Amino acid sequence: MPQIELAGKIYEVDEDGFLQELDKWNEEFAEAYASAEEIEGKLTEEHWRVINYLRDYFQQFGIAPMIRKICKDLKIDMKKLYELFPTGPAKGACKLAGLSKPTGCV
Amino acid sequence: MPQIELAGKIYEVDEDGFLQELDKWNEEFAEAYASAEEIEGKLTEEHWRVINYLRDYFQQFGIAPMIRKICKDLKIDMKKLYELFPTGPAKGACKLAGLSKPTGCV
Amino acid sequence: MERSDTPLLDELEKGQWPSFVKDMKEAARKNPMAKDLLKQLELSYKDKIGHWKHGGIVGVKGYGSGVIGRYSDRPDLFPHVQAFHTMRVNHPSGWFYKTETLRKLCDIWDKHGSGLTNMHGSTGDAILLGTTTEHLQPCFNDLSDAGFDLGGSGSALRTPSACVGPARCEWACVDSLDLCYHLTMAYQDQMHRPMFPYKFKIKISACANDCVAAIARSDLSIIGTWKDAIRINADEVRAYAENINIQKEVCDLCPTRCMEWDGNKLKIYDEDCTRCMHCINVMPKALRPGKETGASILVGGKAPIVKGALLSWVVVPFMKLEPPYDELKDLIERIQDWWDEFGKSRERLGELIQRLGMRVFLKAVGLPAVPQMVKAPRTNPYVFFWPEDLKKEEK
Amino acid sequence: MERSDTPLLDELEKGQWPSFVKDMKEAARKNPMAKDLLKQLELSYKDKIGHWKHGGIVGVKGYGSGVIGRYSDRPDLFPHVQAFHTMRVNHPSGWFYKTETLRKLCDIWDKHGSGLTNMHGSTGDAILLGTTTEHLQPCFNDLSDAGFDLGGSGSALRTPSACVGPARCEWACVDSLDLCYHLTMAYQDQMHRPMFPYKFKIKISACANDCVAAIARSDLSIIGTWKDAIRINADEVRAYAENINIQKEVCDLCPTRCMEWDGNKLKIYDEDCTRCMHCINVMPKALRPGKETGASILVGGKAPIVKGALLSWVVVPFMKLEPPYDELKDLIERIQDWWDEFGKSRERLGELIQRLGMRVFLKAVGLPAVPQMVKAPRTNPYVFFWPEDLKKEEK
Amino acid sequence: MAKTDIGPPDYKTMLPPVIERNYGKWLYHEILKPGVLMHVGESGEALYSVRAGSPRLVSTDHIREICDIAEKYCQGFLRFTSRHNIEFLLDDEDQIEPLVAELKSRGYPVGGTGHSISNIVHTQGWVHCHTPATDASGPVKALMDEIYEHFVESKLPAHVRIALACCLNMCGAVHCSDIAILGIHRTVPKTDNSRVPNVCEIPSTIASCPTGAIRGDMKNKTLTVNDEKCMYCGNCYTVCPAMPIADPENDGISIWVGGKVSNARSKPMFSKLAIPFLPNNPPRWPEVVHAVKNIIEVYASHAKKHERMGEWIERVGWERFFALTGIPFTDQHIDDFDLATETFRTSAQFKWR
Amino acid sequence: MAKTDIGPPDYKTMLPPVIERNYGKWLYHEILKPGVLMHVGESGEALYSVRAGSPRLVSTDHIREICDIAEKYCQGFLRFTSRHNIEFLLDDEDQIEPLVAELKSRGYPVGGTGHSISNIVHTQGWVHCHTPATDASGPVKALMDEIYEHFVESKLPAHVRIALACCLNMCGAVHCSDIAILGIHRTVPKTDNSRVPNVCEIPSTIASCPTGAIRGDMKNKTLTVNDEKCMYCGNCYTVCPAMPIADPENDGISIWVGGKVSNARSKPMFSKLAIPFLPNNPPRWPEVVHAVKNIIEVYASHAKKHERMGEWIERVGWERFFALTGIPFTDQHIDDFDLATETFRTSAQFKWR
Ligand code: SRM
Ligand code: SRM
Ligand code: SRM
Ligand code: SRM
Ligand code: SF4
Ligand code: SF4
Ligand code: SF4
Ligand code: SF4
Ligand code: SF4
Ligand code: SF4
Ligand code: SF4
Ligand code: SF4
Repeated sequence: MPQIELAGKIYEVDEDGFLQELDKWNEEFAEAYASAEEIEGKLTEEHWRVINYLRDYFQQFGIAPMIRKICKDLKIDMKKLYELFPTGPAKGACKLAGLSKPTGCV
Repeated sequence: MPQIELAGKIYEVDEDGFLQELDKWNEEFAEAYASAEEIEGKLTEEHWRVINYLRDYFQQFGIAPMIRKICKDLKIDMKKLYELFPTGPAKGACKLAGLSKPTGCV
Repeated sequence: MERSDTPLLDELEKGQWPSFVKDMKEAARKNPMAKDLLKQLELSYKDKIGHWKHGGIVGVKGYGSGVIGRYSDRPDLFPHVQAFHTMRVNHPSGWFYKTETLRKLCDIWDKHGSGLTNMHGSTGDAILLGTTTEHLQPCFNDLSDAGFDLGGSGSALRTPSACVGPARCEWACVDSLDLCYHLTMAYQDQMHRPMFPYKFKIKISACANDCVAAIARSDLSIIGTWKDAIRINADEVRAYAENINIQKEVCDLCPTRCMEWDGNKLKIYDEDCTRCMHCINVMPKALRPGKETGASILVGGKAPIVKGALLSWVVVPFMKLEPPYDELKDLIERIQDWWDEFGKSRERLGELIQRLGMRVFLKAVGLPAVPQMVKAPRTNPYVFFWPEDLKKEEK
Repeated sequence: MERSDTPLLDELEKGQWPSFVKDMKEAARKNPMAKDLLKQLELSYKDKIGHWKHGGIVGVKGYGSGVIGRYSDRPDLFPHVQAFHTMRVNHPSGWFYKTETLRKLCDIWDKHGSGLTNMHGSTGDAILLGTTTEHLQPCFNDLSDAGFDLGGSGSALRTPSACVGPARCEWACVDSLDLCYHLTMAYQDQMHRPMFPYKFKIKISACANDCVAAIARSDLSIIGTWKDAIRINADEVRAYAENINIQKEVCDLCPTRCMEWDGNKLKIYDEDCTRCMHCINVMPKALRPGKETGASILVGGKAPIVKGALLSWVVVPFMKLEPPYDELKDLIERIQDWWDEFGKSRERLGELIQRLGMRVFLKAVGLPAVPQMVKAPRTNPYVFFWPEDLKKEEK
Repeated sequence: MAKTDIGPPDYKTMLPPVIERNYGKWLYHEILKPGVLMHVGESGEALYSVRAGSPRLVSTDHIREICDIAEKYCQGFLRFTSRHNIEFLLDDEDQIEPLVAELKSRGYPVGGTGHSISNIVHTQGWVHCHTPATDASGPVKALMDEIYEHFVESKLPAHVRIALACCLNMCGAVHCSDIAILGIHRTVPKTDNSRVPNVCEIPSTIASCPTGAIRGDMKNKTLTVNDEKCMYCGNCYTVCPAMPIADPENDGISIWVGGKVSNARSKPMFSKLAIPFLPNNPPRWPEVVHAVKNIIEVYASHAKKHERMGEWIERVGWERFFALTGIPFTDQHIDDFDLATETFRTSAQFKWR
Repeated sequence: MAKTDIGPPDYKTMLPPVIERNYGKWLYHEILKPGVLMHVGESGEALYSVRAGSPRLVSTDHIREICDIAEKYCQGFLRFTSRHNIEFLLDDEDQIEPLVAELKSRGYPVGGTGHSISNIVHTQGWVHCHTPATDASGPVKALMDEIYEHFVESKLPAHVRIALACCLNMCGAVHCSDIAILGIHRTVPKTDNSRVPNVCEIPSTIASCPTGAIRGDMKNKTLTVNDEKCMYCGNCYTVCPAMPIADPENDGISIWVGGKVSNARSKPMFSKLAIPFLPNNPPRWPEVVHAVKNIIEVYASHAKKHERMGEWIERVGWERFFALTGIPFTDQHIDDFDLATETFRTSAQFKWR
């Protein structure tokens, strides 16, 4: 299993960089991974809104939310979402949020 | 609603004699009703085995058991059942046991 | 003229078709139950709603079925129908009667009941319509003495019925009447003492015209057929040709188009014939079913409640049917055992097969899968394999 | 002779049909990825099992789709296919190419990928088979510079496709190519940024022959048809009669039997014609579709997973289809909105309609119920009434 | 005590001698005229059956009248048919005409054979059942009066079998009739949760609902219907008296067409919805009578010989059926139960009308 | 940065001049010989298309070779078909023969038109996908070698469309093919509950199972498959990597027949199960090739002209199909999924064989 070192810590990830031990997730992980997902600079409050939403949703329902739901609940549109996470919500946002790799719909 | 007096107590029953307030059921009710259901003499231990089984089952599952189940669980056959309750399990036994009027299968 | 109590129903005495209102009035003249029934029905016509209470469980000693309990919801207005139970009297196979038998039934019913009947109910019983709880046992006693017995009701075997068959029909491929009688007698217990998950109906039509609608309304439908060739009387074919257009009315309507008519001779490719009966129906003098006769057995037919209506499904394409019908009875019992074991309360056989799968049913009752069982093989790839189908590997 | 590394695959170089193994070897000669792919495939042939890991989510900036991630489960043996992602390149409508365009594609792929492709994938994309994660963005940049874009993947609109239509086919009732291009351009966002409950496919066949199998594999299937009469060239009919048996090959195979041929003149009862195309197919010189053309819109087609395969269902019997296709786009958007609102994750449009009922769907998207939508009306009596259907009584 | 389980009278004791002699050896039959069948045996002997219509709901006196007639002409032998007609069984050809004459004079229609409309199979309705959405005998009588000619004559393209059921239980083979008349409710049952605990089995009631519209609370012994999911079948009422569903203003009748049972030519078919709702309008249900007559007339003038209602519709298409009868097509015609998708049009083949 | 959302190249820029001129104004076509189509416009101009077979999995060099040919004969214009064949587009009739000759000499089969077997639509298999139960390109190549004559000649009763999908996802229109070849698993997925919590969405996995065979425990983050209810579709693996299903010994191929897509004559139809299982036997899958050839041969010798596989089977009956092909009928042929009852025989009409 590949490993990745971020901000001095070692994480087990899969080939796509998705965390393989979800309980190891922490904010530094997200912060440190951001640049790999084409996010320039530090994560903003808006990034965190999305990330926290994703984590809450995942904790509550065991799945990643559908895109429409993210946009509705957070009152942002797709364009904005891709501005925040240029590699898209499924790849970028979920990865940073430490969700299991989506096979569904995000 | 018709009423019936058995062993000195008054019970609400429907036209078929089924108890309309199931919580009013008691052993005297069964005993007193037996003759109306063509049972000669007092209820025997075997009668009570069936009645108690029906009541337990009803309390647990909210329905009367299917005949096959009665026979299997109590290890008696249909003939025996009709000997005990000449008007049949649905009419005779359930009525005495104070179950709601079966619409299903007994 | 006296003002009628039943102005609405009176309207139904008019017209050419025989009127049930006339019969009700006839009975009402001498029977108070019939009179109150008439009046209650008038009220229903006025209110556009039925006036019977829900359900009713009444019966006769030793039986769990045969009587349908019924109570008026306006006993205040119609005291004579406060209790008004129906007795289902098992009919003689094929609904054949001698008048003396019928008269006995009438006399008993005038003595104990409303004097109104249905000849017959749609399951096939002679329906004695309306009596009180007190009269049930005495009425039954009289019926029994006169040689009658009750039919089925509740979660029991229901009164089997059969088309007129060999008694009058030249196309009968099985003795529907004898078989019906035989099964009725063999299964008295199942009929009178409900013990199944739900009702179970058997109907027998001696050919594919299905004159008792077996396929549509019986859990076990027996439909006569034959294995060999249609018998052709060439002269009679030519005689028909004088009056009908054989090409258009017969050949072109054959579902498998397996007939050829050259204006003189009719050729049937019997291996393609699906024995639909059409050609025989149109030319009964010229064509007859083959000689190697028997029946197809179908299961699962029923009305819509709960999971939707079902037409019966072929499970045995061909079975010879001769007394004592052991093969058939064996099968019936295997089927009922399985259903009884796995069926939920109020689940018909067809619904159980629907729920557990035909393959599970076939295995349980020991019938081999054959293409005749399906219109077409499955389209979805959700195929189960029995463990024994798989190559066993060392793990 | 050297012992081959790929004895099993070598067997597939034999025979007359062009061999994919030859192509793989060709590519393998100059490309290490192709070489490892070949070797890994040989291992699969030996082991009878695939050697790719599950899934993979990779992509290019700004897009959520267009790339299928893939990783070898034996990177130890085949390091060059450790990552081996597929890029789906949106094809030009109708799969028309100038060679210069194709050559550009080849050059880009030789630069960035394995040199292997599928021309085309079964949704219709040009599939560039296998590259590394690092190459994805540069490859996309080169593609974009050369005028290409990616197709759909994931829970997005998938690359629409269309039959050759008016470009070459005399039967085209709508401009399938233009419509396909138009929709593709209009819905770039839906294609590249997945936001639906699941995939959504659009396919367009310009007549009922359905040469892109639209009805079987698209959520929205557009099938050309006409409203007026088949155009008959009587002379050409007679010319065909020299070579074919018009009665047998044409009239008798017409599904509605709405044609009459008297050996000289062909009469079509167009009001009975269901525009199946058969007669036109057999006699293309003699018969042509009518002039009042448009398309039927069908929805719901899909492969078996999860609830079983579906063929699309007619929801608009006839729609004129001319640029800018506003009526159609309006409908598509209403449909997608409804689906997006009520669909569960991984629930295709057809499955949602199945779950909530056609009547709910029709009401939501504002389409009137017409008999063309069904093979036959319902048989079960489980009929809902909208509140507005009921007479309102005072309570 | 009365003997039990003796079974019905043995049919063999009920057969006229000519049947006993030719039992299983009939050769062919002819319909001599509407209502009169001749069956000829291999022996050359003939049996004549004269079929008379019956309201089915008959009094004992009515039965005695039938007996009188049978004794006068048929040595006391008769039978009933699977559609509740009466058949007088004769072996003497000369008795046919006098019998037919007497039947007619007493008001018995003679017919129902061949390409006619035979008796309407029906059920109890307000006369005896507890779940009806309409009456049975009444609409049947009103309709038979109007289509009487089709019973006593035989001038339709093929048999037309009509059946009526007063509720969705569909006692009878209503669901496979050329024309089915079906009583339906249209409003949700009104649950009386004060009675539920004493008179209803909660799990059985939940299980009774085809669409899963009922939720139950075993603790508090209550039942709740999700109005949106309820299609008023009334099955919950069958098992739970505390859920009455009858509603005088909204109950009524639906019309179904194109079913059949026989295997002749086409396979057995279910009837399909033609008219979702017609009002209950006793005593003569004019809307129902009119609607059924219209369907019969359109069928009679368009179908080919031997073509049953459903076979005709299948040939010309449902689009055409609705166009010809003028019946409006609605979203209620489109199935939305379990197998609904099987009825959706999965092809570009259809007619414009 | 690269431009996004530019869409595909405009097809209008890809059309040869003869098409530009006659776009939407074609009059009729003729199949000059297998693989060679002539389309004539209202203008009188003709377009010739020469169709060549392709393995679909092609190298860039292969594409360049095609380009070379197209430049030599077709001014650089060509297209691919919806079944992945290559079509060379000419306006000069004289170039047909030289082109065909060159194609043949380079090993390109010319054909696939009219009543032939065109290219087999297929999928990735072991070449690129993660869920295959068999390879795709391999069986296709092995089979096309054996039925090559039916591509280059046009001697069948009608079109025969064959498709292959390597798993139940059925990429392609496999489910509506005259003959469908489908990779199937036959054993239950092996759940690795140590990975489930980190790599699987439990609710999605449960929802993915068509037969409801999967139970999930949200607390402990585990999944359990009820073996009895699992029919090995592999959909759970698609959403949950911790449920691998591939099984070298038990994976294999099933054969389906009688589907079609066109509306010509009969309506579109699904393919139906013919052979539940044949082993994976690389590199040439002899059992599969043999089975498909047998079906083609029986069809070819029994069907009438213009009759597609499914139309022929519908006419003669599935009883006859099984009898003629010698394929054993098993309980697996009988549907047991959601709409199963619609496939059961609800009539007494059938053949003995
Ligand atoms: C009397 C009769 C109608 C008639 O007027 O002819 C009848 C009357 C009733 N039927 Fe029936 N059924 C009658 C033949 C049928 C048939 C036809 C047949 O047997 O050929 C069917 C359709 C076939 C079938 O069984 O599928 C039929 C399908 C039902 C159903 C549907 C449920 C099911 O799927 O089984 C019910 C509801 C129930 O069982 O709870 C039902 C229930 C009833 C009840 C008992 C009402 C109830 O919910 O408890 C009716 C009693 C009416 C009364 O008060 O007199 N009845 N019932 C028929 C029996 C007479 C006889 O014994 O000859
Ligand atoms: C590449 C392609 C097959 C091919 O070799 O041509 C393909 C390949 C895959 N398909 Fe497909 N599908 C491809 C056309 C189809 C089609 C045909 C079509 O689009 O016309 C279908 C049937 C039509 C339909 O959508 O219903 C199809 C139905 C599926 C399904 C079935 C689930 C469903 O939507 O009902 C899945 C499973 C899924 O989505 O999880 C699937 C999933 C997949 C995945 C992504 C595997 C997976 O489970 O994640 C495959 C990736 C293979 C790989 O690694 O390269 N693929 N897939 C086709 C796309 C190429 C292209 O873009 O041109
Ligand atoms: C008497 C009866 C059987 C019984 O045991 O009671 C009977 C008797 C005959 N039927 Fe029937 N059928 C009888 C109910 C049925 C039914 C059941 C029903 O209607 O509920 C059917 C199935 C109806 C359906 O498909 O929906 C039925 C479908 C047939 C057919 C096929 C008709 C068709 O073309 O679909 C024939 C053949 C024919 O008439 O050409 C037939 C033919 C016959 C023959 C000619 C058989 C014979 O050779 O004796 C009998 C006289 C027919 C006539 O009336 O013209 N019988 N027949 C039933 C009379 C009912 C009545 O009073 O009208
Ligand atoms: C080139 C192509 C369209 C495209 O955009 O690529 C095409 C082109 C033509 N099709 Fe097609 N069809 C094409 C795929 C299809 C498909 C889809 C498929 O096979 O996946 C179908 C539906 C197949 C099915 O029903 O399963 C299809 C069903 C037809 C039919 C109806 C056949 C039938 O009788 O069922 C015709 C009419 C005919 O050939 O008589 C037809 C006729 C034609 C005509 C004659 C139309 C015309 O006038 O130009 C074209 C030449 C046919 C030939 O090959 O003999 N085309 N045609 C496709 C060639 C595929 C290939 O390489 O073989
Ligand atoms: S089902 Fe057949 S055998 Fe029985 S009466 Fe009808 S036509 Fe005669
Ligand atoms: S019985 Fe039916 S299938 Fe057989 S030959 Fe006669 S019409 Fe044809
Ligand atoms: S679908 Fe019709 S219009 Fe399109 S290519 Fe095929 S035959 Fe021509
Ligand atoms: S298009 Fe089809 S339905 Fe119309 S006339 Fe031609 S063959 Fe008949
Ligand atoms: S159809 Fe319904 S209402 Fe009529 S008798 Fe049967 S159960 Fe009663
Ligand atoms: S009436 Fe029928 S649908 Fe409505 S709640 Fe009762 S059982 Fe369910
Ligand atoms: S059919 Fe299955 S295995 Fe084959 S490419 Fe599609 S998803 Fe992959
Ligand atoms: S393989 Fe298919 S049937 Fe089996 S558990 Fe997984 S999803 Fe369910």
